[in-house]
Amino acid sequence: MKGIYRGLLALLVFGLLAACGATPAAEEAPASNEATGETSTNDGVDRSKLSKELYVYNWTDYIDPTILDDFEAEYGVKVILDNYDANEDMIAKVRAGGSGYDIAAPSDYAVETMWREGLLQEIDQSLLPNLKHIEPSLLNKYFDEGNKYSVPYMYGITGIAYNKSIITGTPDSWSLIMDAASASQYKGQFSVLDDEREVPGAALRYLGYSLNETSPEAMQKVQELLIAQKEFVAAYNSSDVNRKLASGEYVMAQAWSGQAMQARNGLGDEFAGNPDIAFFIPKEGGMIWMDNMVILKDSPNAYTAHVFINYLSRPEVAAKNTDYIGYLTPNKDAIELLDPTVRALYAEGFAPDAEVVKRLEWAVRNETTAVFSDVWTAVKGE
Amino acid sequence: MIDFSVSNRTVGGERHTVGRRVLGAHAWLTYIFLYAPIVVLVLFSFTKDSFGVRWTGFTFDWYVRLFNDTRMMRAAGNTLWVALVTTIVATVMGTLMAIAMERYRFRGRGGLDALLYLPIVIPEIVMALALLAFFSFSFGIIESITGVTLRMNIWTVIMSHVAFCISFVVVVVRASLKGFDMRLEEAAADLGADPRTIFWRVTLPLIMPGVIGGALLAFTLSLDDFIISFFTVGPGTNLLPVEVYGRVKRAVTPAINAISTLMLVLSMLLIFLSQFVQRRANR
Amino acid sequence: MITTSAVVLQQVTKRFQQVIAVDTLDLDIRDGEFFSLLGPSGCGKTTTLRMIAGFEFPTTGSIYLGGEHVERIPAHQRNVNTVFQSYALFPHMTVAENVAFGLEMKKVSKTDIKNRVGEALRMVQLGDYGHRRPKQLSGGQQQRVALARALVNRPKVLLLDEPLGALDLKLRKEMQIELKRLQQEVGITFIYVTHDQEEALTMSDRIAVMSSGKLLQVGSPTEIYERPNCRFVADFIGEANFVTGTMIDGASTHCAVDVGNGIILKGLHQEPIANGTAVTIAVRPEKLRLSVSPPDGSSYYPATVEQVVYIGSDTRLTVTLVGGITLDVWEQNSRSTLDRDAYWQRGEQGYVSWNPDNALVLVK
Amino acid sequence: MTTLAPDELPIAQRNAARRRLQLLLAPGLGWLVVFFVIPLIIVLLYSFAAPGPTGQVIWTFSFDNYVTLFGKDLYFNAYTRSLVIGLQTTVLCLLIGYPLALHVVLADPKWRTVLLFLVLIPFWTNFLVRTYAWMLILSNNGIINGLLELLGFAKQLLYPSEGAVLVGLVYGNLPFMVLPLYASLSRFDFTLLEAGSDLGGNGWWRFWHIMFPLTLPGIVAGSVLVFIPTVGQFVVSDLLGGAKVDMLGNLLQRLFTRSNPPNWPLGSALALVFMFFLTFIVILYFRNTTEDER
Repeated sequence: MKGIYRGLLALLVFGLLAACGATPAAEEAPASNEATGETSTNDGVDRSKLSKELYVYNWTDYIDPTILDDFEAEYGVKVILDNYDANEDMIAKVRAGGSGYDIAAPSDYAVETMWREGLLQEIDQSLLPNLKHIEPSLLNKYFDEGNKYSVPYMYGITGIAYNKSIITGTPDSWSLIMDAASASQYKGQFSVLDDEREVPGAALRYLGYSLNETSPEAMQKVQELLIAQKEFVAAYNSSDVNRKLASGEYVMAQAWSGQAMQARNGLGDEFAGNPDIAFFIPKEGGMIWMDNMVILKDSPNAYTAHVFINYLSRPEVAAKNTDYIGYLTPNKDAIELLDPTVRALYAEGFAPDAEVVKRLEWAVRNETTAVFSDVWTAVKGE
Repeated sequence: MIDFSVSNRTVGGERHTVGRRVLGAHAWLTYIFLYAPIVVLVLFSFTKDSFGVRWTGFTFDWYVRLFNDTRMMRAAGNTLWVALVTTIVATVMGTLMAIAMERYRFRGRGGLDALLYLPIVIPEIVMALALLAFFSFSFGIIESITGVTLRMNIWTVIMSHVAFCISFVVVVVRASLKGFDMRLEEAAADLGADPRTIFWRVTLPLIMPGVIGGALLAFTLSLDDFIISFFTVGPGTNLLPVEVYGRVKRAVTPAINAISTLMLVLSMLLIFLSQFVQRRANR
Repeated sequence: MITTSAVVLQQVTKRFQQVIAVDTLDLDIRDGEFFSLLGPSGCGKTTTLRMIAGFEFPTTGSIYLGGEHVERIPAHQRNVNTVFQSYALFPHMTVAENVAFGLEMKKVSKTDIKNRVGEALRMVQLGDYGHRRPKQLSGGQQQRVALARALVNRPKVLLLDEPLGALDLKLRKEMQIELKRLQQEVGITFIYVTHDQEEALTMSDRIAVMSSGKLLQVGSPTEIYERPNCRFVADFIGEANFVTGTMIDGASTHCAVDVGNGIILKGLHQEPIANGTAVTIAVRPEKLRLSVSPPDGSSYYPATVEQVVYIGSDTRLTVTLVGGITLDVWEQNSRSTLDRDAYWQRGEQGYVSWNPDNALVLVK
Repeated sequence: MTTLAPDELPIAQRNAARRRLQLLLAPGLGWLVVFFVIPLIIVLLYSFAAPGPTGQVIWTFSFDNYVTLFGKDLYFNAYTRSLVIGLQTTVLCLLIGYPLALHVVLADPKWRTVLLFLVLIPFWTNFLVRTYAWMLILSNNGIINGLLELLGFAKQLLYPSEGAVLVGLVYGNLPFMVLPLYASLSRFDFTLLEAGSDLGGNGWWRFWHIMFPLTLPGIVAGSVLVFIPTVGQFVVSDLLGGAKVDMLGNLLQRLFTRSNPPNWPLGSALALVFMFFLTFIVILYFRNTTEDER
């Protein structure tokens, strides 16, 4: 009787799995690409050197899925995509070794961490002709001078998104969320990022320091400021700020430019945008950051990875991707191909102009900035 | 912990008192509390509103979309598979261990007792990163010895899930062994049953409620585990909690409600069937 | 009469850590007899039974079942069956499944099982209860199921561990008769563990009295009652008057004991006892007589009536001899109501007497 | 039948028992040693190591992490705060779960299993999604506020708040309380209550002096099972508390994977102190109850 019981249970589950159309193990290999007779075409890609699969480790919802289909259609390489939500999660897995991924998308400082730890392969720029489309001012940054390891993928800036129908006038300062008088007025209706580097960073700029200031006096002031602010904040939120701004739950928020863009424009067919959402970089200054494509050291498919990165850097592909994601493309030739509404928003402050660029700062994250952890823990523990 | 076979009982004089009514009302309120979010979740898997926060009309769209979402469906399939294998392996091992712990006195039993509680008290993130370090470490050793390169995959997740589920099974099965009348086993031996027959015909049927309880707990824990799954899964194997976690970060759409509703229905079917079959087998 | 032995225990000792539960026990239980192990709780009788069943193995010594060495054979390979005190019926099986269990283990064919289970249930008068669960039966019915479950296997020996302990008095009496009837009907050796001396006396062919792990006496109920070999047995079974004293004439079987205050009591003993040995005289209260005038022929002692309890069939008197020796005297109310001896009042004087053959002189 | 020489037998017997014990223990124990003990030893080693400049682990041996842990108010605050929230959750679960378990135990046996499953079923859905459903219920434009408006009351700010966190935690842990309580109550002999009323005790007295002490093992088991995951979780406080309520789980998550750079050694030390503390309590409790039962 035991046997019948077990058998039936197993049968049911297998039935369910079959009904879901799922296979228990990882996906099967895609159709072979051996059929492609020509070994090379005029795009300079040697198709015989391509692998059948490419494992990409990217931020959640950080690529237009149709691009992967297009890439497979063009090169016969199936892209298998997994997602992470923090650089540190990704680095932990990569650092452990044998992660199995070919490509990852670390942020600026994380690129430096990774190459210094020997987790990355040097990039062969000869395989990346589309590098010429990248905005020169976004190359050769502190974390990877000469772009030996990384290719800019998307970048963003951190400022304040707000609802014009409620906050009138033209706010231009962090005081909107940092000053007690202003914050108390919108008590429970605004959020700041849940990020131990972004929030103290904004506070530092508001207090007139550099984002990367770590002196005890500055930290003390930041801590006091943020603890005072805490009672007015609805939430520390880095995730669905876009939706909550769009739905009106928040009237303002410290936000990444892409989140603000999504709040304004909507996100695919998942939610509609709110035309009252505006975004600005406060006059005291804000943060700029960039996510980059890198090839992992133990990637067996480095050639295919180069082809994929080069593909993403095609202006038309970058433009399509940017329209989908809502962050800023470092691909200067893609900008004119963007959706006109997006371009209009760029002009409205969702992208930095020459003036704004001057007050943007890259955030260093290394052992000297470990003090931010303590500040944040103190604020959270209050 | 779960003892489904309780004998009938009447409480003299307590049957229809005010106390019983208060208890009944309390139970109703608690069940409402338990089901309010579930009702909301199921209801909003049929709403036309794409924010998934308002009722703007009935639609099956999200389910259609879900069935076309191969990524999500595959994640659901993988998750069920992991939960099922984990449940079976952890329940078998946990039950055996529970019997050993309850029936034998041996050196190191106290230490083992403590060890068995550790997976229950360990914060998930710590266990996840410990396992990540362990796999990376042991794969390194295996590679240096045999030259075979191993990678994390769906089986590393299952191994990890089993490791934290065993303890829960042991705790539950031990509870059911505590009330066990040892004379019943002696009676079976007396009637000519060898130790193996005693186990299958007497001991196991009698502790079955505990074993099923442990299995249900293991199934629930595995199905819902996110952190350990994230760090121990290999490339290309998607798991539902990981996928859902990523997606809700951006937006909770009715499609997420829809997959949750489906998983709920599937799990209930599974439980219903197992109960049905068990009752059949008991008859 | 020549009989074969069903169970033999030779020098069996069982030690649990520091505690000796059974101490160098020798027993020879004959085929077909109803044998009781009697003793207070903790005397080792249940441990002895469990060793015969195979649940415990002796620390030293041998056990033979039907002539074969079995002390290291586990329970499931022995052809004995047990009826447990708590019945130990399988709650997840029906009555019929419970009874069929042993036969299934022996791989008896399905039809045979069916027939034999039906027969066994009829024998214990539960023919219609096969489909029920044990929990749906009364205590007495559960007891019968346990019996049927054991008997259906036709064991060489049936072991019963205080099987009637959980039943109320009336049911107990009924079941005692029932058990005896069954035993005679099936002719199987019964080894019956009990702490109830009356139960043992009623049912047994022979009784073994145990105390603190040791065997004190084995014999028929009459032997045990009439000729206890030590003070413990005399005291545990039935009631007795005990008078301690010193042997003064121990050479013959009818001897004399000085119990102090110049009183010499006559008693019986089997073997010579050296003079000066401290001994106890045991006399059952029903063997004593109290009369108004000194009786003829036997020795008698003047006594004062201290207490009179009339209980219908008997009158139970407590009397004191000169020097403070107190004795219980049970007078059967069988005499004419006109007999003066039948009506005693507190404080009256009389004469106690007994047949010296009924006064046992015990050394232990 | 085979017989062996008596003097050989105790050893053979002991060996058979030992073999059976090994057979029972080996698979589970082996699994736990490989997939739990060894990883745990790695964590232990981490706790004596030092954090690298980019979040690696630098192998040294020092007690620095433990000194930091006990030396800074910072971590102590986080500790006590999450202990307080954990206790609040546990007490609330007990207050809600005990009467519910009692109701299930006293119910018609036909319905008992169904009633128990009704407690479990909500947990077959994704925890995160369930928590999101609470956000829908509690949010400004949510169901409760909708009802309040409909009835003519003012909207209340229900979420994010500490109250919402408590609701979510109680919700998420209630079955862990109800199941052991149910097991305990189903073994409780209710005739004892009648005996209690014979002795003249009123309802409360009978509960407090008879039922409560006899179901204490269930109460403690449930409390441990609720308390541990409550203190260790981070999702509920992030979602329903607006990430403003820092639980031990949040702190660990930050130390391990959100800080720049992460500090695995300190996180390991924090986790181990926590585990040591809890295991100590759990063992103490379970040892006492097992002794009582024997």
